[in-house]
Amino acid sequence: MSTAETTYRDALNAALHRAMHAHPETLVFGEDVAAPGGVFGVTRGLADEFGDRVFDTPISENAILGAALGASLVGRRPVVEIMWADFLFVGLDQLVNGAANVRWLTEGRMTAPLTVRTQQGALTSSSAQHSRCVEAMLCHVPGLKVGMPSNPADAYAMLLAAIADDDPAIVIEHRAIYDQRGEIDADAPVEAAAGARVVRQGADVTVVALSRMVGVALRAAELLAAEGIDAEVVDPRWLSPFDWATVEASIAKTSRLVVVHEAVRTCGFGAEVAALAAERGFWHLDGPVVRITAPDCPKPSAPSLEAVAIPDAERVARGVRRAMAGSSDDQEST
Amino acid sequence: MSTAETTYRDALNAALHRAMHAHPETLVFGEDVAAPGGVFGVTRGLADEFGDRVFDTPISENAILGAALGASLVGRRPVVEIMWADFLFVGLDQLVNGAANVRWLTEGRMTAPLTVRTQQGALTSSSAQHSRCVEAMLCHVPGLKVGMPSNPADAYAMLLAAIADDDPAIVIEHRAIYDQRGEIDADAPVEAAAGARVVRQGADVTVVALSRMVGVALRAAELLAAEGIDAEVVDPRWLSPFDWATVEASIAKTSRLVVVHEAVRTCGFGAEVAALAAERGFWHLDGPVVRITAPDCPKPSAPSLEAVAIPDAERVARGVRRAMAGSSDDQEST
Amino acid sequence: MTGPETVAAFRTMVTIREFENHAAQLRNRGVIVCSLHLANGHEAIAVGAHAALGSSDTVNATYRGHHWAIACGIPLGALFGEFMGRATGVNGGRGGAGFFADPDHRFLGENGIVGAGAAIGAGAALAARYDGSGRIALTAFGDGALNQGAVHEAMSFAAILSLPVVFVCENNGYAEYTPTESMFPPGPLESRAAIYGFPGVAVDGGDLRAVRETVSEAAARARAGGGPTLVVATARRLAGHHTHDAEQYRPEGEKARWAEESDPIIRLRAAILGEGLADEDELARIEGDARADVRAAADAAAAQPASDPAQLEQHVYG
Amino acid sequence: MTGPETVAAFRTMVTIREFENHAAQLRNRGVIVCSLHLANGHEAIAVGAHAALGSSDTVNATYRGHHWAIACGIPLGALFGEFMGRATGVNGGRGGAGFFADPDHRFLGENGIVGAGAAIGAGAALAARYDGSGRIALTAFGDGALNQGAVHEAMSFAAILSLPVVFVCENNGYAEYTPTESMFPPGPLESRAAIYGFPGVAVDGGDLRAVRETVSEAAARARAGGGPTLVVATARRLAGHHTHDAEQYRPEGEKARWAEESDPIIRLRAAILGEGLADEDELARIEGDARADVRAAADAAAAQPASDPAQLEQHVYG
Ligand SMILES: Cc1ncc(C[n+]2csc(CCOP(=O)(O)OP(=O)(O)O)c2C)c(N)n1
Ligand SMILES: Cc1ncc(C[n+]2csc(CCOP(=O)(O)OP(=O)(O)O)c2C)c(N)n1
Ligand SMILES: [Mg+2]
Ligand SMILES: [Mg+2]
Repeated sequence: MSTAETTYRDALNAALHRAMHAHPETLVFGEDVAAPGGVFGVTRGLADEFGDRVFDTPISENAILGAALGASLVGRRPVVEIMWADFLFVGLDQLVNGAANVRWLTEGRMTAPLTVRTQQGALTSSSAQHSRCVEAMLCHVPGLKVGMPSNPADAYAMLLAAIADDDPAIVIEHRAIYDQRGEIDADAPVEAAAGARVVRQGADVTVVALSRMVGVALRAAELLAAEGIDAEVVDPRWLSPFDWATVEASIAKTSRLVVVHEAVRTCGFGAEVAALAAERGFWHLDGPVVRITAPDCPKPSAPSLEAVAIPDAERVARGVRRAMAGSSDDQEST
Repeated sequence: MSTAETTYRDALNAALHRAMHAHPETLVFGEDVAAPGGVFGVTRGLADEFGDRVFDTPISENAILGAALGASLVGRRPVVEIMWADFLFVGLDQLVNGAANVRWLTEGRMTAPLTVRTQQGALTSSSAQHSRCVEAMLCHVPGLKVGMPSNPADAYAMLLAAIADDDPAIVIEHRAIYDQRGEIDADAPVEAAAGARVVRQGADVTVVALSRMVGVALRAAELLAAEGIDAEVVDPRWLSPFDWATVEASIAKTSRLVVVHEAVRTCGFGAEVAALAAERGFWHLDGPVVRITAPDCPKPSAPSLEAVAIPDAERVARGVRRAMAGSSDDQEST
Repeated sequence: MTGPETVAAFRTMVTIREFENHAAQLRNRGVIVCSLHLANGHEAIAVGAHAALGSSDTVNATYRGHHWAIACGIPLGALFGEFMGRATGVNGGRGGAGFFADPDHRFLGENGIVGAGAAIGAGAALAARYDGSGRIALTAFGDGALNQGAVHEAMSFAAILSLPVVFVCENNGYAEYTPTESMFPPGPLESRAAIYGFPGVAVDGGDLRAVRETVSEAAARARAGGGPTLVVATARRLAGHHTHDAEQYRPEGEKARWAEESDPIIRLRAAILGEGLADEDELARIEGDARADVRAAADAAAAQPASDPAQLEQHVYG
Repeated sequence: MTGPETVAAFRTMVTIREFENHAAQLRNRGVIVCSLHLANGHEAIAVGAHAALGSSDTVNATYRGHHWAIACGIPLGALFGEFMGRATGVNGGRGGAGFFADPDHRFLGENGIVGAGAAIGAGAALAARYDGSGRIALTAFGDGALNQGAVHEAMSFAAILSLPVVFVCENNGYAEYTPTESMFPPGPLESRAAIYGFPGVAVDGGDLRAVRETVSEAAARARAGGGPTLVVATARRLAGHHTHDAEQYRPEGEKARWAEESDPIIRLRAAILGEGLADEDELARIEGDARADVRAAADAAAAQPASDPAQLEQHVYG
């Protein structure tokens, strides 16, 4: 096992390098991904190493996604970058009405082994058109796989898994953690594109947190530990398909559930987790589920607004306390 | 009060006529809406009566939505048709990144009083690219209002409300009930674009059903009545903003909740209803929430497949029985 | 095209026409439930273009795609089965008449979203650059699709990357109920190719051999690294937009006049006889055979089991 | 343009430059946090175009839109406040530098989605057809946006409806880190207008009066019912794509050379002096005043209260 400390950004880059070597059919394209190496530097060095398998495209997201789909149908394994998740909305058709249907439509005779890399979330005043969290919308499209790595090791392992997977997969990176450091295992076998992870064991309450919120939840867990509340933190990693079994096992133990995400509340992925709890987990629960999310409004630019829009450890801790108290009052939950 | 019996289609048409008269700033445009009167006949007669306020456009959904947005910013009240909800995905950007933000961004100094009419749902083998139910995705976008009329009276009242409303609103019609007949009140004052309705009183279980599923739920309630189960059926009508208070009042009475929709299960609007129940309604509930939905796969063409993909009264009734039994086993819930 | 090739193409065109007409009848009788977008009047485009392709080239098309599917060689029974919702349909009845694909015949699929297929075709062409196959991709769409942003993006993308793709625009004079000329400025549609920097050519889509010729040139250019071509093939839509179109928007008598003036099958028939490539008896036999094949395929498909509901949720993920 | 008008325009251009440079400094110092897409080198386009508009015409632009905002008359303090996240920002700090709107100055908004504004501008023009205002709409976007399907659709839509809109493409040689010429076939961008059937004209976007002239013609055509025009205004991007762009992709010395050769402010300054429209003293005073105004506006904005978090969820719905 060859582990190395690296950043989330470089972990993604290492995964791309490894995939390009492992699968000669892998292509990487998108806006500014070749010579510039991506506006966030994730694709650096690929063009030098892999030549015309890496190229820049016009500003044409529909064509990028559609061409990825077409190429994937005849033997390529495209990995395309949609620079910001917000820009998916000009080309989403190719994923929703196109890629997601291929395997099902053809009863498995065709597949669309493409990967979309994108990034989302709020960071330094990125504002309404550059920080939307789109995972729930994508999870409502059967046929797409959706992953959200929360740390360098997962960034590496999940991107590799997505590329190796024969279904269309979207890996949603978080811009605010590109510089986060951690160990990656560069020689580990490629994982399946599925599976949650319990990132902190705890007895009292289950906190399911997505993407950057995993770190926030872990900090909240520290605050709560000081008060004698022992939180278990679950990182779903893959939202679609979703590893409910791991969450259920956790709430079977803790009887309390808090879900944390940066997306707005209504119809966010937290709704699905809460719904599964209300259906399949109901008899485990000793009190209301609590959702800690961005409020139901666009993401703001002003730092004073952004600070309250994005859940932080204090807010998560308050939510957990509410869950422990069995309070149905969610006035403060966003 | 001047009531008249009419079809869902003609109720929509009557609402458009009334709105065009009431608001001279109303425009109607889209593909084949003028001379042909819409491919489903909803806009018939408008072009004759209102001349150049009704016109056909190129097959350009992004431009249709973007132009509606632009026109709405400077005094017009556009009502545009997106022929099938599936086609939103080529132009969704103008709603998500555009219209939804206007009022919030400008602190209410600007508004985008546009209405999008579209239709969705499965009917006679319409297949994967012509029957997707998109409401949950739209409800994840704060700033958009989303309504789903389930009968002619609501088709009339809700479309009028949407047009009169100064926020961008999407009225999602259901293609399978265009010919359904019912009374409309042609002179009633224009309602607010909000508010659920209890369409059947019942004591034992609350069934929240969307759009065409309201009729299905009512038929299920008849089946269940014969067994002594008294179901209350709630039609949310508007999903965004959502009238949780009406649902909560119902489950406070019944202690059981079933949600029914034609959209696929994962991250559907049923998840939001179930999540609200798990949060704010938890202490009312005596057993697991049950979701009855389309399965998590694309919509099929074959009649034999379509028949099982779309919930029917039997399936809803089974779901209600499961809810009454307090069963967490949802193997059959889709 | 040799004489035998021409006669074979005639047979395929007749088969397409018989197939479409029979499918429409079956829909009237309720044997087919899904909506049908018939290709009547478009036959020479698919058959002529396909004759210009090599055996590894790919095709993708729109919901109005049965002519392409048949030209690609998808068995009639698999198509009827698909339309009828049979387990033996080309996609097991999952997609229906407006959305199916068949990798065994290099048919990457119909697409029910106007304009979406163009980028998919460009992507197939992109793939060809890396596999040494010398393959090209042909992607077909309608006139109305030229106003869809996706088609613009696909053409621009293909141009910048000089992809081996042939864009075939089937200009049939209408987009649903809207006449083409009302949604485009005056002037030939193929001139749009200029802004992408690749050739745009017009062809009479009712003339089988002209289509084959034009697409051959475009395919040869693509294969030689010369990049995309836009071929605008004029067709006369000899049917409604779909099988439940009342066609009230059509000028009185237009369809009958078009059928008389420019039915591509009648034109090819006359040419074959005129050039002595086959005689009346042979053509009549071909027509009879084609009709019989179509009926036999439909009858056989109808006898197959319906798609199995127990399988509905299979194959969403691998 | 009269002499005084030209000098006034010079003042606006200098104000824009001072504004952008000062904003960049404030971002370096952390007073502004959001990302900034500076319009350095684009000043003559917005100022010249705006001078051609009437008082009820609307403008909308992209994230690179501060020059348009200032040309439209949005107060500098409201802009600085927006960038700094102040309650007194033009949108209360909600949108930041890349996404704000101001109905009081008929500025329908920046837009952070490449190409999305074109249809919005077309929509504003559509509205004008019904209100008897004689109003037109101007919508600005970059060169790279021409590859976005949305822009194609918007132009096609505007053409078919003959809408009173002027499409201004600010061709600054780059789309982010990608040179324009690598993403378009050879040939002038304005020739693309031909496929929509409306005029496409090129103008030196560094020449204030040429821009005004060209946009005046386009605006007059629009107002007279002649429909849209595509104006491609060449600019030199004298800054990075945004304020955190290392510009490694730029040829060595290009920016310095461009600044020397074709800074629109230097060019206008020289012309004003050469034509005797103002003297050196007057221009120096204008420059000093503009700088002082910018600083005063920034300082005043910085002293305002931050956007109130308690208000965050207000105004989502009416
Ligand atoms: C994105 C999208 N918008 C609208 C439609 C509805 N629609 C289906 S076919 C059609 C007309 C297409 O016309 P054209 O491209 O000329 O093809 P034709 O049907 O004539 O072959 C329209 C508008 C659609 N399927 N997809
Ligand atoms: C739909 C979309 N795709 C990509 C981006 C990312 N992006 C922001 S600016 C830009 C370059 C745009 O270039 P151009 O249109 O020439 O305008 P300029 O920045 O040069 O003024 C890109 C690709 C975006 N904002 N929106
Ligand atoms: Mg057509
Ligand atoms: Mg540019």
